[in-house]
Amino acid sequence: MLKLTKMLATALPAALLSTAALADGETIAVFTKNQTNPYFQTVRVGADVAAKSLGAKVVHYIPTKPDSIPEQLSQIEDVIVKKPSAIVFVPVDYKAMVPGVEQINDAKIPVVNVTDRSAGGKFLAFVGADDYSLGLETARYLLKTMGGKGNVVILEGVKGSLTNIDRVRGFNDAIKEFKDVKLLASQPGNYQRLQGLQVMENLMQSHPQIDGVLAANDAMAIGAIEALDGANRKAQVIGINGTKEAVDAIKSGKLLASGDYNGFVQGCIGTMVAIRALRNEAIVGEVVLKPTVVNASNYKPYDVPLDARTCPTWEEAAAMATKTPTKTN
Amino acid sequence: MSVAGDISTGAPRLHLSQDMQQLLYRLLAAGLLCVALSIATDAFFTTNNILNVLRQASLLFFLASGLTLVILTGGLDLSVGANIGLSACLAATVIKATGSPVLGTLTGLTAGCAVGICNGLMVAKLRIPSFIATYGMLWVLHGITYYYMAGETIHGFPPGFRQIGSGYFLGIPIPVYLMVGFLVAGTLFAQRTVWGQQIYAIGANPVAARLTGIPVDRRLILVYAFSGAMAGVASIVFLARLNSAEGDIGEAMTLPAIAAVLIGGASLFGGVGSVFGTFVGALILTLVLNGMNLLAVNASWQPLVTGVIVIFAVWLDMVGRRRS
Amino acid sequence: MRAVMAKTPRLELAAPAIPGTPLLELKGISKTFPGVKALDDVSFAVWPGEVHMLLGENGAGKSSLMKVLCGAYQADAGEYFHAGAPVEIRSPADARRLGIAVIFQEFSLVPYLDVAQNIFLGREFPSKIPGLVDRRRLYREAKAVLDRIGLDVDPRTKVHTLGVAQQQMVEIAKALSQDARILVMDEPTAALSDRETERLFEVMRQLQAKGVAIVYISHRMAEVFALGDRITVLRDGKLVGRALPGETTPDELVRMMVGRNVDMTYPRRFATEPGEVVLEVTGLCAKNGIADITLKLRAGEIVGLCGLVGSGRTEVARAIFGADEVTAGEIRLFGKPKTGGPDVAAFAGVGLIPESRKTEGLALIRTVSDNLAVAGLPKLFPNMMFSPGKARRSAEELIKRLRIATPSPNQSVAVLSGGNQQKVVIGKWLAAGTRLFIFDEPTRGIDVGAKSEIFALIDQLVADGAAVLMISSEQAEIVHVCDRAYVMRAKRIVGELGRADLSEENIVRMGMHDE
Amino acid sequence: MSDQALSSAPARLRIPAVPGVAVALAGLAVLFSALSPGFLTAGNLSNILVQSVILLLLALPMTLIIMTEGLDLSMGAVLTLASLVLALIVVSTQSLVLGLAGALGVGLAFGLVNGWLVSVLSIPPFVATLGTMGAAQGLALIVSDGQSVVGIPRFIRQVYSGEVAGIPTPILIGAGFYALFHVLLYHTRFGTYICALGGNRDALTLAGVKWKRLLIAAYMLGGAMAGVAALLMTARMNSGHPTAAIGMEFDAIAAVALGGTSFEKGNGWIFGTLMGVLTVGVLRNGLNLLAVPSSVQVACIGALVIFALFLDGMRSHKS
Repeated sequence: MLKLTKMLATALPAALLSTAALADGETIAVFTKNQTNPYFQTVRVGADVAAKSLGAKVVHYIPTKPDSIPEQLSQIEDVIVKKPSAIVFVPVDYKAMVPGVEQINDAKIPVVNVTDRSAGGKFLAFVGADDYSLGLETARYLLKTMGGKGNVVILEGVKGSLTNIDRVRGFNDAIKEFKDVKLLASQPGNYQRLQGLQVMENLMQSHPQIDGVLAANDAMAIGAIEALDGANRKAQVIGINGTKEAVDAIKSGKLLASGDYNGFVQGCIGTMVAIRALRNEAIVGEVVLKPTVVNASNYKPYDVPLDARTCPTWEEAAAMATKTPTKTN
Repeated sequence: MSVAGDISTGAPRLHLSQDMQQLLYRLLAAGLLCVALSIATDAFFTTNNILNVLRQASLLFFLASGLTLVILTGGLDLSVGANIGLSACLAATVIKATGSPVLGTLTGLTAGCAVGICNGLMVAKLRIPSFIATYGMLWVLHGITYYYMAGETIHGFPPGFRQIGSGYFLGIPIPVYLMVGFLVAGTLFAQRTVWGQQIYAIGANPVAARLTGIPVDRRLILVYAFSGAMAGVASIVFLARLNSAEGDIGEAMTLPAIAAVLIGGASLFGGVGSVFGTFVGALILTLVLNGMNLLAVNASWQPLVTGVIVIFAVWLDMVGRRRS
Repeated sequence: MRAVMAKTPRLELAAPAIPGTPLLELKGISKTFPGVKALDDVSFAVWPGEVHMLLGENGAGKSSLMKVLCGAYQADAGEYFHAGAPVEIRSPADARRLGIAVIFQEFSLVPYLDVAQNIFLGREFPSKIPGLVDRRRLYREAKAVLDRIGLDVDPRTKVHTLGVAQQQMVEIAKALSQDARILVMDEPTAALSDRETERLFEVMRQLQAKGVAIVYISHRMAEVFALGDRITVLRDGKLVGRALPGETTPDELVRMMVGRNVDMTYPRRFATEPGEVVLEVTGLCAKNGIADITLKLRAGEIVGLCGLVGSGRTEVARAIFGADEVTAGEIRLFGKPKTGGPDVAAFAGVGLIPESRKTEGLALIRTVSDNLAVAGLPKLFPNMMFSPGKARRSAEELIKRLRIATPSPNQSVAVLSGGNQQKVVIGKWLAAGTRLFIFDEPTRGIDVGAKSEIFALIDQLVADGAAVLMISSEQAEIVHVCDRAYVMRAKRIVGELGRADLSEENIVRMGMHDE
Repeated sequence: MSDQALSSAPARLRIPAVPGVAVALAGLAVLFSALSPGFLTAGNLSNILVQSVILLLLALPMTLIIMTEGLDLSMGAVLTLASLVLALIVVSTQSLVLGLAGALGVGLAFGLVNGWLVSVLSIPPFVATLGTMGAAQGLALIVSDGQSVVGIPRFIRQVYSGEVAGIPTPILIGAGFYALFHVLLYHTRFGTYICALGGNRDALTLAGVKWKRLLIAAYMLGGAMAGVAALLMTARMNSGHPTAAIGMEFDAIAAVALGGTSFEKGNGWIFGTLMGVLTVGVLRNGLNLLAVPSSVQVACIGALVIFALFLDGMRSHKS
């Protein structure tokens, strides 16, 4: 019971503030997939920083159950009731969320698509990274370091998620480029640390020699590293997302590299586009961030606490543009 | 008069020798699994893999062993997984802040235990059905943890501390020693202490237990506190193994933990079950997972296989029960 | 009709006693369960309009025979004849078709269905709209049945809100509603107050007049002779005798049931001089309704607590034991004031032997030794370490001392007879070193043989310096066993009767509601 | 206890005393109307109702199953599987009827297995349905190979987004099934027997009722409703997704318990379940309107469940 009161105590003032805030400036509703994956935190912080710099207000909507499709749909319906100025949208599932996007369109609320490219609906713009080339580049970097030969395993993410499909496709294509590299197994770790660790442990039982590990995200990569350490075995490991712990692991030489998905910048640009559109300023139609492989040589800029980072200027952002805006009204 | 002959309303708790028979039936299930796996892949029956399985089973066992006591009283604790999450995050924070693993460990255990006591109070004093009380607690804990962690992770702990999870002693992983320790302690507590006996009595008939002068409320609070504390233990080993803490660790462990207890032959109606049975249950579940990885079973099939094996194991147990 | 029957010789077996074929006749019924021969070649017949008393100790086969009658069990061997014609009874439905209705002792009621739904469970009236139940008719018919037995409750009342006696009456209504030709009753008056009992007997007489045959199981000799037209006695699953009330005596029947001579006199020697005050209750009021209870109990005394069912006796016991919350007044145990729950009372040396053994006294799914040890755990194992060996030894000792009939201490307590289960409940308190025993209806559902054993046991307890507070609805027990008795009415103590003026008449007069 | 029982005053039904769920629902409604202008609008209210329908469709049969002292943990997974099967069939055949038939088939099949495991093999419901839950999840991944199924024809969409006489179809469907279950529970033999299954099985046996079949029927009803819910879910997402409804069974159980149905003795209340579902719906909607941080929402849901049950506990403890 105490907890109840405590919760409400923290919740209601916050709520009242946020409703009050609706009065002045634009309110941007930012949808992300879950509260648990650090990646989406970087997106959220990016959005916050950008909005602050432009004097707008951000409200975050996150399913209470991680990646819950029905819940994000409900949240969209609820948000439409509140009519925010604009929406920055990371679909929990790029196909299943299309009806939600269409509802947003029907409600005439401008919306920017971030991270996962929605399979349908009208958007001001798409801001994301190309998972495929990200996977490809990072994998290449690993395989080159391995001298183009050896045994590797893949730790897949959540089956059916767009990010996972493309990243793993990238991994496999990279492996095909090196004929002396042997793919021993490709098992699912569902982007989970513990599963990454346990799957790796089990794989090590059946495969005495593993030289490289390609993990579809950093959490699994770190998990795999722990597994290797536990068994006193060495292998080069790569992850994806360029999260803080990945950067630390790179510093300490445990992790070879992490493909930078750069959620922070995605959050920034997504929000900037939304706000600029509201203010009838020029926007871009699509920004697909170039893949950067964070490694021992270039990790410095990523080794900064999130909220201390700064968004790119609009000019820099516009320079990354890969498409001009598709007119929506 | 059980004209209906409804077995599901808790088969009679059988005395030791027959309890042994029960264990044999459960061990048989585990044995079958091992044999099948060793035939299927030669990677299975190796010292390394056995130790590997044992270590993976330990986490589940820590969680399930505490849960066993709760289920013995006819209750249920759905909050253990969420409890791990919170305890781990708090412990991690303390370790980072103070640099002292001891303090951190204490924090983890205390946090876990505190949550358990809350559950106990809700069940014993507020008379909320344990299923709901702990289900509500699960959400509350997730809420607090997410709010507190804000999607961040805390990682990088002192090597000394890491030993708890990833260290070896005489070639055997530390967690395995811990598991054996808690297995013995738990069995002794349940079978060889007055409190343990009273817990069985409460599960068998709470009303009679109260009218026999057993302080039912206090014992209930005790078992939920234990369950919470074991979640604390699990969270510490978890941290030490994964070297990092997130909000959602352990989320996926609640149902497997319950499954382990039930496969171990406990009855949700209370008064029936044993810590050793739970150990076997945890072992079976882990073996299934390990086997599926070794055989590189397609991810899609893994839940299906697990489900079928859970049902089969329990059915085998029921058959054994009806036999004796 | 009586006249005719009176001519029939005693213990004659096959031939019909009266002109006309029996309404229902069972020949050579046998039923075996793993290990037990529940019924062994039992033949049994009822004629229209008679009350047929079925006697036997618990486990003698009465309930098995009942279940065979109502189709809950299928006999392994034997034939059935209904009005002379051979029939099959394979399921409850068959039995119902033959007009057989049974009133079980353990209630066959569903707590969260209402009275009407319970009465017509399985026989709901279809309404015009296919698939639905005609609720209006349901409640109409239910009301009619309730009126017939004079039970004044709304048929829409959920059964779990009714008292035990009312539930018993609903059970009876359920059976009556089937317009049974043959009505089987298992100790129907066990939970009834005197007035309700009278009402029931009235209904039975009406049915008799209508030619309904009633098979009546009872442990109360008074009832046997007051109601019975004919008596059949079972022992160990065998038919041991038939008799006519007019031509036999209680002692003879008891001998048949038990198979040996049992003296039915209560073995009580009032030798012991009352010792120091063990329990002193002053102005006790409790949440459960009792008010201003004041009583005193000395070591070596047996004090009765009597009054009508519902007068608040059980509540007093529970309040003293700490099971129900006390709101005012003081309880002094062994000279020291006592507050707190049952755990405190138990540790202080108070033991409650509740009326409903199965639900409140024992853990049925556990073994005899588990149940014997559970109360004494803190006393037996002061260092909190439990030793199965020691528990087993103390259990074996108690089993010997109390002569509990069980194959082994590891036997599940559920399979024991009522008497032996009662002994286990007493035994668990002995193990706890209890010095004040509170018995609530100690002989309810216990057969004659065991009764005197229980009383001998109680006497032994006081002889050893314990104090006993005894609740009983059987005034005879109170009168014969107790040194003193408090009489209750409407949740209060209305008087105390000393040895001198302790008589059934006084108890009834004092306890009677004045309306 | 005879003395006590007898002395217990004339019949008290459990409905009159205000149940916790009603208090919670009313309280939340007032709170949110006061705090959020958007809450008390026709649009938002129908919005809440529409969102609650799918959960209601699961909670209704769950109430009956819990009344038999059972539990069905497989519902969420079965819903998911049924949704995928429906999607696959509809995409290939363009026929709503076939699709729905497929979904119902899946539901009934799993219901049958659950019921069989519980009543015939007498495996505790918790374990039995925990196992089938895994099975359904697995099959969902297998049939879909972990991919979403898209290309659902428009007319399926209409099931969720359509309107009849200005009322959204989901609300009508929900109302229809609520009425159906009300009748089923209170006006048919089946309903009576469901209550008896949890309350006193021996009573049924003695009344000559074949209760094992009824138990199986109860679980099959649960499966069938999961099939119906699958149609709405698919229409809502305009696709089938292998993780769409994972964990929804616990929401359903919580809603049922929130509504005051107990896990013992067949003590259930269908209207309570409706209120339970709505309470959860109102809470989530209100917190979203107030833009309460997700983490706090999570905690609120938990606190609410405990709070309502706490009130019930107090009430039943008094009487």
